[in-house]
Amino acid sequence: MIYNIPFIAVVCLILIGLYALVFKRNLIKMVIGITLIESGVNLFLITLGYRKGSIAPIYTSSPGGIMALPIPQALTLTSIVIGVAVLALMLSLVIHIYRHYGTLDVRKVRRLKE
Amino acid sequence: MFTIETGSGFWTPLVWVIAIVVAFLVMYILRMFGNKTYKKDTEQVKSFLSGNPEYPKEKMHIKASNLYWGFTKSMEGFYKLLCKMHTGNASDYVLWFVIILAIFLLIEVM
Amino acid sequence: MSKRNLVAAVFFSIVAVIFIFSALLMHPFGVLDESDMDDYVIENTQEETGANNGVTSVVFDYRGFDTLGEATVLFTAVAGVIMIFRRLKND
Amino acid sequence: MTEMSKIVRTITAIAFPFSMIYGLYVIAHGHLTPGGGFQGGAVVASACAMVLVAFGSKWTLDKIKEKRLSVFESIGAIAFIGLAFFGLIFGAVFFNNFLVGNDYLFGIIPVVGSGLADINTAGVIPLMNFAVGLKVIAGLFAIVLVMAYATTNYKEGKK
Amino acid sequence: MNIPAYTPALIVAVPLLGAFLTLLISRINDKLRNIFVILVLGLNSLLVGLLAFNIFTKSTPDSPFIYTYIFGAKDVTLPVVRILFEVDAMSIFMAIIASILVFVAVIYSWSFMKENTGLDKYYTLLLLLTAGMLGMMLTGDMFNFFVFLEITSIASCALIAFWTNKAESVEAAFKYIVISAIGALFVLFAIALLYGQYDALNIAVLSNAIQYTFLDKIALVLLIVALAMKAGIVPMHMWLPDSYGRAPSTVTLALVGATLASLYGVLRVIFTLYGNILLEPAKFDIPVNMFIGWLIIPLAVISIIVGVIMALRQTDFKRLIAFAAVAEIGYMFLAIGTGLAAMGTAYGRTALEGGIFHIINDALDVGLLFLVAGAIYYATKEWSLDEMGGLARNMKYTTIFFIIGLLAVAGMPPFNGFASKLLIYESTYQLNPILAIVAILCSILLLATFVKVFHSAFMGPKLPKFKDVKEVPKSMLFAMGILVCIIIFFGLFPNLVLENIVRPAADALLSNAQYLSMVLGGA
Repeated sequence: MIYNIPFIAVVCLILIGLYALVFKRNLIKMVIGITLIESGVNLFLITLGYRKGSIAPIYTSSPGGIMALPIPQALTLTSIVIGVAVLALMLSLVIHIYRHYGTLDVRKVRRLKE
Repeated sequence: MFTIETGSGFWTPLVWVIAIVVAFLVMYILRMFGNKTYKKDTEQVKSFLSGNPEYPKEKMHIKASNLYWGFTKSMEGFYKLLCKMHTGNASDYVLWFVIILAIFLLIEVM
Repeated sequence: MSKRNLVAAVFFSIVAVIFIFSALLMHPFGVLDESDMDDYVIENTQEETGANNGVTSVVFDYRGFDTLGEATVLFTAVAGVIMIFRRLKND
Repeated sequence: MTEMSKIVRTITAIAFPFSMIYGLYVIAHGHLTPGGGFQGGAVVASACAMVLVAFGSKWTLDKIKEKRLSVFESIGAIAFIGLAFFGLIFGAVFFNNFLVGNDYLFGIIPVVGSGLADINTAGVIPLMNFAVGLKVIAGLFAIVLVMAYATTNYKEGKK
Repeated sequence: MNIPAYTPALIVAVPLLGAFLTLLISRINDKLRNIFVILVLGLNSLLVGLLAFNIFTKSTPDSPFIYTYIFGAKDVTLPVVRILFEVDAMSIFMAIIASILVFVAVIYSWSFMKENTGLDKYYTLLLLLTAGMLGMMLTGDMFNFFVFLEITSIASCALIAFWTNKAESVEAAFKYIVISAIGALFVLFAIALLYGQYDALNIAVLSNAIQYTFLDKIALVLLIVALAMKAGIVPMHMWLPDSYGRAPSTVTLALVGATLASLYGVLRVIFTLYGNILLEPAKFDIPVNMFIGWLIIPLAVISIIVGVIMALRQTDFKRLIAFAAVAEIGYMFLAIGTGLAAMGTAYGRTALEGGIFHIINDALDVGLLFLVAGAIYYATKEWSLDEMGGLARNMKYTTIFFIIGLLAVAGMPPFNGFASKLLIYESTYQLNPILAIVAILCSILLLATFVKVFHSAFMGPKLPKFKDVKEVPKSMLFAMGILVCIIIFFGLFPNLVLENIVRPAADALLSNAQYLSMVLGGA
């Protein structure tokens, strides 16, 4: 039970992100919510790859011993770069929305409805 | 090549094509019985609205939003509900995702 | 609290409870159930790819196609951002 | 983005080469130490972003245009996918590490416990690291540059 | 006929390389760039066709043929570390749809997008979108699937915002990116849940190992809900009319492909990844397939109803078609749900076949309608139906194409939409008559909707402001003509298509055991 604290932290990060997306009205805060979910998922991948007492999976001058799993780290790397790409695109869209609408309130950015 | 067996029936486009051809033939035959005294660009062609002046052409065209007025009027309650649902608010979109996720998770877990 | 927020809070808490419950059911942190695939990588990274760094060997060799996709994502984002801020004809 | 004070600019000018070198080191030693093309590229790109913040977007855009960066990025991407195609040509499989096992270029297979000096290892991985590094530097810097320039222009237009 | 083993890799790599080169080539000449893009996509379509021919001829109902390709090594190692492409009849079926749609879109955009700036980026993103869609369809690795999902959504988001001077376009793009980022992140979360338990990412290996524990259930729900949201099922469909309605028509055509790729993801998750559980319910005390099937069916029925009813009151041409597309998605999900709930019976199989057949029909019909909407916009610079009228007098070919698309999408008999809808009606009737009745009624309402469009846009007197409207350029007519020819062909020879393309795809989905042995057997 106590060993599962990292997983609970992951779930909490994801839930905070979802909370920001559902309840917050500022577009920037929604973007932050998405990045929080993304950090949660990345942290989840990393925690999956940990073994008790392990070292980094690198053989250069390695002291020897069991190694942490390399694949989750590689997946996290990929996922981080994807997150950066999504973030860049979202922020540039937010800039454009501010130019057109003059506001960042999500309740006012809704010319497309019904 | 043409026929689909659906398990409890079948469907052949060929039959439909033949039916269309026959229908066109019938139409053509009926058209041949038409009035041969038709002349273009005479009084004959003008529409007669009980002596009232004819409206300009653009006004005679029924707009898209006025079509099916009766249908939309009779379904007004339903439409009100649907329009309320389509708020256009981005965080409502996420909320719908959360709702469906919650329902699915509840049913699946139980 | 508006009606919308009330509904949102109810469903949000359902999701939250189920997620936290599933986090408790995960295997204990640091004690793995299975690690065949990763052990294979750790054992063979030096002979098969010649790289000392296990993570890099996964990124560029074992799962190199993912990295191509990742590079493509970045490329897409750059193209998209430059396109969004491009100069339009009328201004 | 407008120019910052002289203190910031001076410190940036001093710190910029060091962070640049560090990033290039991370790229070059990607197959030996933690890091690689993406991480090193991100370090170099943030060094460039630091210059952008300190000297303003106009000054930076005079030095380098985003079109040129975009070309560099294309070249990096083509180099990366080209290495994958070389794997198809020389090793019969897409993404094959065809350089591993030869004795001259990046082909040496290291032994356990070898040190930092074994840079001549790992086959195509270092080359891919360079390609990805070039791509990431150009890409991230282009994003930051374009966004900074677009926001400055807008403000000035409104005044 | 034998093709090189690396064809699946080339199918994804060629558009990628083309995209990277397009930016360089467009610095030379604009016309050269257009020709280059068309050549790249033509080559790609050729490769897809060759691979499809190979797979469809080699697979028999008992043993579907699966084409595997390993990246980076010659043989599969156990445990499977490397990324595998696993191309079966279903994947290549979807790849055919995607390549047809994008090819048509590129030919159409030659004249349609001519007056815009930033076309080099536009073509680059279109090629990247193609690569993303094809990658999603061909890959056999869950994480790779996620990466291509992200490529698809980022590229399509940037393309939706192509007309940045219009506020609505940017707004639609923002909504789309929020929705797709969340969908993709939850997909990744589910993948991580599976990875944490079984230490595998390959679909076949995971499918072999899955025990249907509590965490597996959560992962299944996350995958289905996230991918169904990206496929646009009600009530998570609201992003779809926004983004379809405000993107350029060519982009909308590609977006239809991207949406269907997410639908393919749902199919793959249900029938292959969880195939061990859902296809063989006898193993468990609870009939899991009934559970999932009856979870999907209500949403599908709501999709059909809401899509059609909302389409009826729209006055924006493309938004109307987008709501009709929501209804069509509902038909597909209805077929999938029926096939799942009635697993093992003859009509469950018929439902699945009808659903798969409907995927290609929907892509062609809805795509054609979007192109017609684009043609009208090109000629009149007008989206709103209220402002249109009497266009049939000026645009004869477009009118004929629209009539064909209208009849096809509403499921009128001589065209292709009817054949697949008939399969869906008959099979759902055997599951529950109410479902079939709702489906038929909504199909009639769909016809009424498009008759409204036909009346208000094409019929009526010639409006003075459209006096100078001319027929659209030949390249646009040619692009629409391709789709019309395929629609008429599918309508006249439904059985040919059903026997040769659709049935192998359904076989490939349903024979999970063979999938595993074909992929892992060589190891």
